Amino acid sequence: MMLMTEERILPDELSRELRDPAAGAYASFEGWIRNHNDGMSVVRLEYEAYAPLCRSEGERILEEARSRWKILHAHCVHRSGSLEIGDCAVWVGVSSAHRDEAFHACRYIIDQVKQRLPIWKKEHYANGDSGWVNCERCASHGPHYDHAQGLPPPDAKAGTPLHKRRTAD
Amino acid sequence: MMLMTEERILPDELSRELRDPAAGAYASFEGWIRNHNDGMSVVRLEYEAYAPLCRSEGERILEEARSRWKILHAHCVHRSGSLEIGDCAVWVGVSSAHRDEAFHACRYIIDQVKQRLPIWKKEHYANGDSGWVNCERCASHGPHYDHAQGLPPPDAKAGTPLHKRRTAD
Amino acid sequence: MKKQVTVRYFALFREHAGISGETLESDADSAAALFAQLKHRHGSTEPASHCKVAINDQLVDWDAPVRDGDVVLFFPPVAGG
Amino acid sequence: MKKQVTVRYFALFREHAGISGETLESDADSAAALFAQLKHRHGSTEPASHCKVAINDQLVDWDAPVRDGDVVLFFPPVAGG
Repeated sequence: MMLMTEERILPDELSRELRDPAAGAYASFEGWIRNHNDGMSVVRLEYEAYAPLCRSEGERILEEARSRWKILHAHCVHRSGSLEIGDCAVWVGVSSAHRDEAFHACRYIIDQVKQRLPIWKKEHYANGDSGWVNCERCASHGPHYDHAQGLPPPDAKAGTPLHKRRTAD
Repeated sequence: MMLMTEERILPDELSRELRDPAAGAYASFEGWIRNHNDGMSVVRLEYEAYAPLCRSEGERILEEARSRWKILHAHCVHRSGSLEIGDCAVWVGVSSAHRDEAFHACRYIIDQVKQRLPIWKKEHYANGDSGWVNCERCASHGPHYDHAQGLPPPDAKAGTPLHKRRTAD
Repeated sequence: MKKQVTVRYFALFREHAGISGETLESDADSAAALFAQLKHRHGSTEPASHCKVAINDQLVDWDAPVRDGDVVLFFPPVAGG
Repeated sequence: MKKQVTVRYFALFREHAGISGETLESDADSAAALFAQLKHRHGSTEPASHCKVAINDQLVDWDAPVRDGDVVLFFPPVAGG
Protein backbone atom coordinates (compact mmCIF):
# COMPACT_ATOMS: atom_id res chain seq x y z
CA MET A 1 0.00 0.00 0.00
CA MET A 2 1.39 3.36 -1.05
CA LEU A 3 -0.20 6.39 0.58
CA MET A 4 0.26 10.12 0.18
CA THR A 5 -0.83 12.27 3.08
CA GLU A 6 -0.80 15.84 4.33
CA GLU A 7 -1.35 14.62 7.90
CA ARG A 8 1.27 13.60 10.45
CA ILE A 9 2.66 10.10 9.79
CA LEU A 10 2.07 7.68 12.70
CA PRO A 11 4.54 4.77 12.31
CA ASP A 12 3.12 2.88 15.29
CA GLU A 13 -0.35 2.65 13.77
CA LEU A 14 1.05 1.88 10.35
CA SER A 15 3.25 -0.96 11.57
CA ARG A 16 0.17 -2.69 12.97
CA GLU A 17 -1.07 -3.23 9.43
CA LEU A 18 2.03 -5.30 8.70
CA ARG A 19 1.46 -7.69 11.59
CA ASP A 20 1.17 -11.32 10.62
CA PRO A 21 1.40 -14.51 12.70
CA ALA A 22 3.93 -15.79 10.16
CA ALA A 23 6.14 -12.69 10.49
CA GLY A 24 9.37 -13.00 12.48
CA ALA A 25 10.94 -9.78 11.27
CA TYR A 26 9.89 -6.17 10.79
CA ALA A 27 12.25 -3.59 9.29
CA SER A 28 11.25 0.03 8.96
CA PHE A 29 12.67 3.32 7.83
CA GLU A 30 11.64 6.88 8.57
CA GLY A 31 12.94 10.00 6.87
CA TRP A 32 13.02 12.89 9.33
CA ILE A 33 13.44 16.57 8.56
CA ARG A 34 17.00 17.56 9.41
CA ASN A 35 18.03 20.97 10.66
CA HIS A 36 20.94 21.22 8.25
CA ASN A 37 21.88 20.46 4.68
CA ASP A 38 25.15 21.06 2.94
CA GLY A 39 26.27 23.54 5.55
CA MET A 40 23.02 25.52 5.54
CA SER A 41 20.74 25.79 8.54
CA VAL A 42 17.27 24.52 7.56
CA VAL A 43 14.17 25.70 9.40
CA ARG A 44 11.34 24.19 7.33
CA LEU A 45 10.69 22.11 4.23
CA GLU A 46 7.88 22.23 1.71
CA TYR A 47 7.04 19.07 -0.19
CA GLU A 48 5.28 19.29 -3.52
CA ALA A 49 3.99 15.99 -4.87
CA TYR A 50 1.94 14.85 -7.81
CA ALA A 51 -0.11 12.37 -5.81
CA PRO A 52 -1.74 10.24 -8.56
CA LEU A 53 1.63 9.23 -10.00
CA CYS A 54 3.23 8.94 -6.56
CA ARG A 55 0.63 6.34 -5.70
CA SER A 56 0.88 4.32 -8.91
CA GLU A 57 4.68 4.46 -9.04
CA GLY A 58 4.86 3.68 -5.32
CA GLU A 59 2.65 0.61 -5.77
CA ARG A 60 4.92 -0.49 -8.59
CA ILE A 61 7.97 -0.20 -6.32
CA LEU A 62 6.26 -2.21 -3.55
CA GLU A 63 5.31 -4.86 -6.07
CA GLU A 64 8.91 -5.06 -7.27
CA ALA A 65 10.08 -5.55 -3.68
CA ARG A 66 7.52 -8.32 -3.17
CA SER A 67 8.68 -10.10 -6.31
CA ARG A 68 12.39 -9.80 -5.46
CA TRP A 69 12.30 -10.88 -1.81
CA LYS A 70 10.15 -13.29 0.12
CA ILE A 71 8.31 -10.80 2.27
CA LEU A 72 4.83 -10.76 3.77
CA HIS A 73 3.77 -7.11 3.72
CA ALA A 74 5.27 -3.80 2.59
CA HIS A 75 3.81 -0.33 2.99
CA CYS A 76 5.00 3.19 2.32
CA VAL A 77 3.57 6.58 3.29
CA HIS A 78 4.92 9.92 2.06
CA ARG A 79 3.92 13.35 3.28
CA SER A 80 3.41 16.50 1.31
CA GLY A 81 2.92 20.11 2.36
CA SER A 82 4.88 22.06 4.93
CA LEU A 83 7.06 20.13 7.41
CA GLU A 84 9.05 21.23 10.44
CA ILE A 85 12.37 19.96 11.80
CA GLY A 86 11.91 16.48 13.28
CA ASP A 87 8.76 15.70 11.30
CA CYS A 88 8.53 12.34 9.56
CA ALA A 89 8.48 12.89 5.79
CA VAL A 90 8.39 9.27 4.70
CA TRP A 91 7.85 5.88 6.33
CA VAL A 92 8.57 2.43 4.93
CA GLY A 93 7.67 -0.80 6.74
CA VAL A 94 8.28 -4.41 5.70
CA SER A 95 7.43 -7.65 7.50
CA SER A 96 8.75 -11.09 6.59
CA ALA A 97 9.51 -14.48 8.11
CA HIS A 98 13.26 -13.79 8.24
CA ARG A 99 15.13 -10.55 8.75
CA ASP A 100 17.41 -10.55 5.74
CA GLU A 101 14.49 -10.14 3.36
CA ALA A 102 12.87 -7.39 5.44
CA PHE A 103 16.09 -5.34 5.52
CA HIS A 104 16.76 -5.69 1.81
CA ALA A 105 13.20 -4.91 0.74
CA CYS A 106 12.96 -1.91 3.09
CA ARG A 107 16.19 -0.45 1.72
CA TYR A 108 15.14 -1.08 -1.87
CA ILE A 109 11.80 0.64 -1.36
CA ILE A 110 13.16 3.83 0.19
CA ASP A 111 15.95 4.05 -2.42
CA GLN A 112 13.48 3.69 -5.29
CA VAL A 113 10.90 6.00 -3.72
CA LYS A 114 13.49 8.75 -3.49
CA GLN A 115 14.50 8.31 -7.12
CA ARG A 116 11.20 7.67 -8.83
CA LEU A 117 8.26 9.37 -7.09
CA PRO A 118 7.32 12.80 -8.48
CA ILE A 119 8.06 14.69 -5.27
CA TRP A 120 10.09 17.85 -4.85
CA LYS A 121 11.20 19.67 -1.75
CA LYS A 122 12.08 23.25 -1.13
CA GLU A 123 14.26 24.08 1.83
CA HIS A 124 13.76 27.25 3.80
CA TYR A 125 16.93 28.45 5.50
CA ALA A 126 17.60 30.32 8.71
CA ASN A 127 18.81 33.32 6.71
CA GLY A 128 15.46 33.66 4.93
CA ASP A 129 16.57 32.12 1.63
CA SER A 130 15.02 29.05 0.08
CA GLY A 131 15.96 26.57 -2.61
CA TRP A 132 14.73 23.46 -4.37
CA VAL A 133 16.64 20.38 -3.35
CA ASN A 134 18.53 18.52 -6.02
CA CYS A 135 17.82 14.86 -6.53
CA GLU A 136 19.98 12.19 -4.93
CA ARG A 137 21.09 10.55 -8.10
CA CYS A 138 22.31 13.83 -9.56
CA ALA A 139 24.06 14.63 -6.30
CA SER A 140 25.98 11.38 -6.62
CA HIS A 141 27.40 12.65 -9.90
CA GLY A 142 29.15 15.41 -8.03
CA PRO A 143 28.74 19.16 -7.77
CA HIS A 144 29.17 19.81 -11.49
CA TYR A 145 26.18 17.73 -12.45
CA ASP A 146 23.64 20.47 -12.03
CA HIS A 147 20.27 20.03 -13.65
CA ALA A 148 19.28 23.61 -13.69
CA GLN A 149 22.51 25.29 -14.60
CA GLY A 150 21.77 28.59 -16.20
CA LEU A 151 18.20 28.64 -14.96
CA PRO A 152 17.45 32.02 -13.39
CA PRO A 153 16.38 31.65 -9.76
CA PRO A 154 12.67 32.44 -9.84
CA ASP A 155 12.16 33.42 -6.25
CA ALA A 156 15.61 33.42 -4.75
CA LYS A 157 17.55 36.32 -3.38
CA ALA A 158 21.11 36.91 -4.47
CA GLY A 159 23.46 34.24 -3.22
CA THR A 160 20.83 31.61 -2.62
CA PRO A 161 22.00 28.18 -3.72
CA LEU A 162 19.37 27.22 -6.25
CA HIS A 163 19.95 23.52 -5.94
CA LYS A 164 21.24 21.89 -2.82
CA ARG A 165 23.25 18.75 -3.17
CA ARG A 166 21.36 16.59 -0.72
CA THR A 167 18.90 16.77 2.08
CA ALA A 168 17.32 14.52 4.70
CA ASP A 169 17.97 10.89 3.87
CA MET B 1 21.36 2.12 25.59
CA MET B 2 20.81 -1.63 25.96
CA LEU B 3 17.80 -2.64 28.03
CA MET B 4 16.44 -5.99 29.14
CA THR B 5 12.76 -6.10 30.04
CA GLU B 6 9.98 -8.46 30.99
CA GLU B 7 7.38 -5.89 29.93
CA ARG B 8 5.89 -5.34 26.50
CA ILE B 9 8.25 -3.48 24.15
CA LEU B 10 6.80 -0.18 22.88
CA PRO B 11 8.75 0.83 19.74
CA ASP B 12 6.91 4.12 19.36
CA GLU B 13 8.01 5.39 22.77
CA LEU B 14 11.50 4.03 22.27
CA SER B 15 11.99 5.71 18.91
CA ARG B 16 11.30 9.07 20.51
CA GLU B 17 14.53 8.75 22.47
CA LEU B 18 16.45 8.66 19.20
CA ARG B 19 15.01 11.91 17.92
CA ASP B 20 17.55 14.59 17.11
CA PRO B 21 17.25 17.80 15.08
CA ALA B 22 20.33 16.66 13.14
CA ALA B 23 18.77 13.27 12.27
CA GLY B 24 17.49 12.75 8.73
CA ALA B 25 17.17 8.99 8.93
CA TYR B 26 15.79 6.43 11.35
CA ALA B 27 16.11 2.69 10.72
CA SER B 28 14.58 0.17 13.06
CA PHE B 29 14.17 -3.55 13.40
CA GLU B 30 11.72 -5.63 15.43
CA GLY B 31 11.86 -9.37 15.98
CA TRP B 32 8.34 -10.77 16.27
CA ILE B 33 7.33 -14.19 17.54
CA ARG B 34 6.47 -16.35 14.52
CA ASN B 35 3.85 -19.07 14.53
CA HIS B 36 6.14 -21.56 12.81
CA ASN B 37 9.72 -22.74 12.77
CA ASP B 38 11.29 -25.42 10.69
CA GLY B 39 7.93 -26.94 9.82
CA MET B 40 6.67 -26.99 13.42
CA SER B 41 3.68 -25.00 14.63
CA VAL B 42 4.82 -22.73 17.46
CA VAL B 43 2.34 -21.50 20.09
CA ARG B 44 4.58 -19.74 22.60
CA LEU B 45 8.22 -18.94 23.33
CA GLU B 46 10.10 -18.66 26.59
CA TYR B 47 13.18 -16.46 26.70
CA GLU B 48 15.82 -17.06 29.32
CA ALA B 49 18.44 -14.34 29.61
CA TYR B 50 21.35 -13.56 31.85
CA ALA B 51 20.59 -9.87 32.13
CA PRO B 52 23.84 -8.44 33.56
CA LEU B 53 25.91 -9.78 30.67
CA CYS B 54 23.19 -9.01 28.13
CA ARG B 55 23.43 -5.39 29.15
CA SER B 56 27.21 -5.12 29.14
CA GLU B 57 27.63 -7.07 25.90
CA GLY B 58 24.75 -5.12 24.33
CA GLU B 59 26.38 -1.81 25.25
CA ARG B 60 29.59 -3.06 23.69
CA ILE B 61 27.76 -3.88 20.44
CA LEU B 62 26.12 -0.43 20.35
CA GLU B 63 29.51 1.18 20.93
CA GLU B 64 30.99 -0.83 18.08
CA ALA B 65 28.19 0.36 15.79
CA ARG B 66 28.81 3.97 16.83
CA SER B 67 32.51 3.67 16.07
CA ARG B 68 31.98 1.99 12.70
CA TRP B 69 29.29 4.26 11.26
CA LYS B 70 28.53 7.94 11.63
CA ILE B 71 25.29 7.64 13.56
CA LEU B 72 23.62 9.82 16.15
CA HIS B 73 21.84 7.40 18.48
CA ALA B 74 21.40 3.62 18.77
CA HIS B 75 19.27 1.70 21.23
CA CYS B 76 18.29 -1.92 21.73
CA VAL B 77 15.72 -3.57 23.98
CA HIS B 78 15.34 -7.33 24.42
CA ARG B 79 12.55 -9.12 26.24
CA SER B 80 12.74 -12.14 28.47
CA GLY B 81 10.05 -14.37 29.94
CA SER B 82 7.07 -15.90 28.18
CA LEU B 83 6.03 -14.44 24.80
CA GLU B 84 3.05 -15.10 22.57
CA ILE B 85 2.77 -15.15 18.77
CA GLY B 86 3.08 -11.61 17.42
CA ASP B 87 4.89 -10.25 20.47
CA CYS B 88 7.97 -8.14 19.93
CA ALA B 89 11.02 -9.97 21.32
CA VAL B 90 13.67 -7.46 20.36
CA TRP B 91 13.80 -3.89 19.07
CA VAL B 92 16.72 -2.00 17.54
CA GLY B 93 16.58 1.67 16.54
CA VAL B 94 19.25 3.86 14.97
CA SER B 95 19.13 7.52 13.95
CA SER B 96 21.69 9.28 11.76
CA ALA B 97 22.04 12.20 9.36
CA HIS B 98 21.96 9.92 6.28
CA ARG B 99 20.15 6.65 5.72
CA ASP B 100 23.01 4.44 4.62
CA GLU B 101 24.62 4.60 8.05
CA ALA B 102 21.34 3.97 9.89
CA PHE B 103 20.60 0.85 7.84
CA HIS B 104 24.09 -0.60 8.23
CA ALA B 105 24.31 0.06 11.95
CA CYS B 106 20.81 -1.33 12.59
CA ARG B 107 21.64 -4.54 10.73
CA TYR B 108 24.98 -4.89 12.50
CA ILE B 109 23.40 -4.49 15.92
CA ILE B 110 20.65 -7.08 15.46
CA ASP B 111 23.10 -9.56 13.90
CA GLN B 112 25.54 -9.20 16.77
CA VAL B 113 22.82 -9.22 19.44
CA LYS B 114 21.57 -12.55 18.14
CA GLN B 115 25.06 -14.05 18.18
CA ARG B 116 26.54 -12.63 21.35
CA LEU B 117 23.94 -11.93 24.03
CA PRO B 118 23.43 -14.75 26.57
CA ILE B 119 19.78 -15.38 25.68
CA TRP B 120 18.12 -18.71 24.96
CA LYS B 121 14.66 -19.49 23.75
CA LYS B 122 12.50 -22.53 24.17
CA GLU B 123 9.76 -23.12 21.67
CA HIS B 124 6.46 -24.65 22.70
CA TYR B 125 4.72 -26.48 19.87
CA ALA B 126 1.09 -27.05 19.03
CA ASN B 127 1.56 -30.78 19.71
CA GLY B 128 2.64 -30.12 23.30
CA ASP B 129 6.34 -30.67 22.72
CA SER B 130 8.99 -28.10 23.40
CA GLY B 131 12.61 -27.57 22.46
CA TRP B 132 15.51 -25.18 22.87
CA VAL B 133 16.26 -23.24 19.74
CA ASN B 134 19.65 -23.67 18.17
CA CYS B 135 21.77 -20.62 17.56
CA GLU B 136 21.84 -18.89 14.19
CA ARG B 137 25.50 -19.27 13.54
CA CYS B 138 25.36 -23.01 14.10
CA ALA B 139 22.32 -23.22 11.87
CA SER B 140 24.31 -21.62 9.10
CA HIS B 141 26.72 -24.54 9.27
CA GLY B 142 23.92 -26.85 8.18
CA PRO B 143 21.82 -29.48 9.87
CA HIS B 144 24.78 -31.67 10.84
CA TYR B 145 26.33 -28.99 13.01
CA ASP B 146 24.39 -29.84 16.13
CA HIS B 147 25.69 -28.53 19.43
CA ALA B 148 23.88 -30.93 21.63
CA GLN B 149 24.13 -34.12 19.67
CA GLY B 150 23.99 -37.00 22.08
CA LEU B 151 22.61 -34.87 24.88
CA PRO B 152 19.58 -36.57 26.43
CA PRO B 153 16.50 -34.37 26.11
CA PRO B 154 15.75 -33.27 29.65
CA ASP B 155 12.10 -32.46 29.33
CA ALA B 156 11.17 -33.59 25.87
CA LYS B 157 8.82 -36.33 24.85
CA ALA B 158 9.87 -38.89 22.27
CA GLY B 159 10.31 -37.40 18.85
CA THR B 160 10.77 -33.83 19.98
CA PRO B 161 13.46 -32.05 18.03
CA LEU B 162 15.84 -30.99 20.75
CA HIS B 163 17.40 -28.22 18.74
CA LYS B 164 15.55 -26.35 16.06
CA ARG B 165 17.51 -24.93 13.15
CA ARG B 166 16.24 -21.39 13.27
CA THR B 167 13.49 -19.31 14.69
CA ALA B 168 12.08 -15.80 14.46
CA ASP B 169 14.54 -13.49 12.80
CA MET C 1 -0.26 18.74 -37.60
CA LYS C 2 -1.49 21.04 -34.85
CA LYS C 3 -3.08 19.46 -31.82
CA GLN C 4 -4.37 20.82 -28.60
CA VAL C 5 -2.52 19.68 -25.47
CA THR C 6 -2.69 20.56 -21.80
CA VAL C 7 0.67 20.98 -20.13
CA ARG C 8 1.38 20.98 -16.39
CA TYR C 9 4.53 22.28 -14.73
CA PHE C 10 5.84 21.18 -11.33
CA ALA C 11 8.10 22.61 -8.62
CA LEU C 12 10.99 24.54 -10.20
CA PHE C 13 9.28 24.47 -13.61
CA ARG C 14 6.02 25.77 -12.15
CA GLU C 15 7.78 28.59 -10.34
CA HIS C 16 9.67 29.61 -13.47
CA ALA C 17 6.56 29.46 -15.63
CA GLY C 18 4.57 31.39 -13.04
CA ILE C 19 1.65 29.12 -13.85
CA SER C 20 0.93 25.50 -12.95
CA GLY C 21 -0.39 24.64 -16.38
CA GLU C 22 -1.78 25.81 -19.70
CA THR C 23 -3.63 24.50 -22.72
CA LEU C 24 -1.96 25.22 -26.03
CA GLU C 25 -1.63 24.21 -29.67
CA SER C 26 1.52 22.45 -30.79
CA ASP C 27 2.85 20.48 -33.72
CA ALA C 28 5.40 18.65 -31.54
CA ASP C 29 5.59 14.96 -32.42
CA SER C 30 7.09 13.80 -29.17
CA ALA C 31 7.19 14.73 -25.49
CA ALA C 32 10.83 15.73 -26.00
CA ALA C 33 9.90 18.09 -28.86
CA LEU C 34 7.15 19.68 -26.78
CA PHE C 35 9.55 20.11 -23.83
CA ALA C 36 12.04 21.85 -26.15
CA GLN C 37 9.33 24.11 -27.60
CA LEU C 38 8.30 25.18 -24.09
CA LYS C 39 11.79 25.92 -22.84
CA HIS C 40 10.88 29.60 -22.37
CA ARG C 41 8.18 28.48 -19.95
CA HIS C 42 9.80 25.85 -17.72
CA GLY C 43 13.21 27.49 -18.02
CA SER C 44 15.29 24.33 -17.95
CA THR C 45 18.38 24.34 -20.11
CA GLU C 46 19.40 20.83 -19.30
CA PRO C 47 18.70 17.72 -21.39
CA ALA C 48 15.21 16.30 -21.02
CA SER C 49 16.77 13.01 -19.97
CA HIS C 50 17.45 14.50 -16.54
CA CYS C 51 13.76 15.20 -16.06
CA LYS C 52 10.64 13.07 -16.37
CA VAL C 53 7.46 13.29 -18.37
CA ALA C 54 4.04 11.75 -17.97
CA ILE C 55 1.21 11.66 -20.47
CA ASN C 56 -2.30 11.15 -19.17
CA ASP C 57 -0.91 10.13 -15.77
CA GLN C 58 1.46 7.51 -17.17
CA LEU C 59 5.21 7.99 -16.96
CA VAL C 60 6.49 7.68 -20.54
CA ASP C 61 9.75 7.87 -22.45
CA TRP C 62 10.70 11.21 -23.95
CA ASP C 63 10.13 9.88 -27.47
CA ALA C 64 6.50 9.06 -26.67
CA PRO C 65 4.09 10.63 -29.19
CA VAL C 66 1.92 13.56 -28.19
CA ARG C 67 -1.67 13.31 -29.39
CA ASP C 68 -4.57 15.73 -29.57
CA GLY C 69 -6.18 16.10 -26.15
CA ASP C 70 -3.24 14.72 -24.17
CA VAL C 71 -2.35 16.03 -20.73
CA VAL C 72 1.43 16.29 -20.52
CA LEU C 73 3.20 16.64 -17.14
CA PHE C 74 6.75 17.97 -16.96
CA PHE C 75 8.68 16.91 -13.85
CA PRO C 76 12.00 18.44 -12.82
CA PRO C 77 14.48 16.07 -11.12
CA VAL C 78 12.71 14.51 -8.12
CA ALA C 79 13.88 14.62 -4.51
CA GLY C 80 11.48 12.76 -2.26
CA GLY C 81 12.05 11.32 1.19
CA MET D 1 45.43 -26.93 44.09
CA LYS D 2 41.83 -27.15 45.21
CA LYS D 3 39.78 -24.00 45.09
CA GLN D 4 36.18 -23.25 45.80
CA VAL D 5 34.15 -22.04 42.82
CA THR D 6 30.51 -21.24 42.24
CA VAL D 7 29.15 -22.54 38.95
CA ARG D 8 25.93 -21.45 37.22
CA TYR D 9 24.16 -23.34 34.45
CA PHE D 10 21.83 -21.78 31.88
CA ALA D 11 19.00 -22.97 29.64
CA LEU D 12 19.75 -26.48 28.32
CA PHE D 13 22.61 -26.91 30.80
CA ARG D 14 20.40 -25.86 33.70
CA GLU D 15 17.67 -28.25 32.70
CA HIS D 16 20.10 -31.13 32.35
CA ALA D 17 21.77 -30.36 35.66
CA GLY D 18 18.40 -30.00 37.38
CA ILE D 19 19.92 -27.10 39.31
CA SER D 20 20.76 -23.54 38.30
CA GLY D 21 24.04 -23.53 40.15
CA GLU D 22 26.28 -25.06 42.79
CA THR D 23 29.36 -24.30 44.80
CA LEU D 24 32.09 -26.92 44.60
CA GLU D 25 35.76 -27.65 45.00
CA SER D 26 37.85 -28.15 41.91
CA ASP D 27 41.49 -28.32 40.87
CA ALA D 28 40.68 -27.23 37.30
CA ASP D 29 43.22 -24.72 36.02
CA SER D 30 41.06 -23.26 33.29
CA ALA D 31 37.43 -22.65 32.45
CA ALA D 32 37.72 -25.37 29.81
CA ALA D 33 39.03 -27.89 32.34
CA LEU D 34 36.21 -27.07 34.76
CA PHE D 35 33.65 -27.43 31.93
CA ALA D 36 35.08 -30.86 31.10
CA GLN D 37 35.02 -31.94 34.74
CA LEU D 38 31.36 -30.98 35.02
CA LYS D 39 30.26 -32.74 31.84
CA HIS D 40 28.03 -35.05 33.89
CA ARG D 41 26.19 -31.99 35.15
CA HIS D 42 25.62 -29.81 32.08
CA GLY D 43 25.39 -32.83 29.81
CA SER D 44 27.01 -31.26 26.75
CA THR D 45 29.18 -33.57 24.69
CA GLU D 46 30.24 -30.93 22.25
CA PRO D 47 33.45 -28.91 22.29
CA ALA D 48 33.49 -26.00 24.71
CA SER D 49 34.28 -23.71 21.79
CA HIS D 50 30.62 -23.93 20.73
CA CYS D 51 29.53 -22.56 24.08
CA LYS D 52 30.52 -19.51 26.10
CA VAL D 53 31.89 -18.95 29.57
CA ALA D 54 31.93 -15.95 31.87
CA ILE D 55 33.91 -15.51 35.06
CA ASN D 56 32.69 -12.93 37.56
CA ASP D 57 30.31 -11.48 34.96
CA GLN D 58 33.00 -11.05 32.30
CA LEU D 59 32.95 -13.12 29.12
CA VAL D 60 36.33 -14.85 28.94
CA ASP D 61 38.22 -17.26 26.70
CA TRP D 62 38.06 -20.91 27.58
CA ASP D 63 41.72 -20.93 28.62
CA ALA D 64 41.05 -18.27 31.26
CA PRO D 65 42.31 -19.33 34.71
CA VAL D 66 39.82 -20.26 37.42
CA ARG D 67 40.66 -18.85 40.83
CA ASP D 68 39.42 -19.47 44.34
CA GLY D 69 36.10 -17.72 44.90
CA ASP D 70 35.30 -17.24 41.20
CA VAL D 71 31.74 -17.39 39.90
CA VAL D 72 31.78 -19.31 36.62
CA LEU D 73 28.82 -19.13 34.21
CA PHE D 74 28.36 -21.79 31.54
CA PHE D 75 26.32 -20.69 28.53
CA PRO D 76 25.01 -23.08 25.88
CA PRO D 77 24.88 -21.73 22.30
CA VAL D 78 22.83 -18.52 22.38
CA ALA D 79 19.72 -17.80 20.32
CA GLY D 80 18.38 -14.33 21.05
CA GLY D 81 16.13 -12.14 18.97
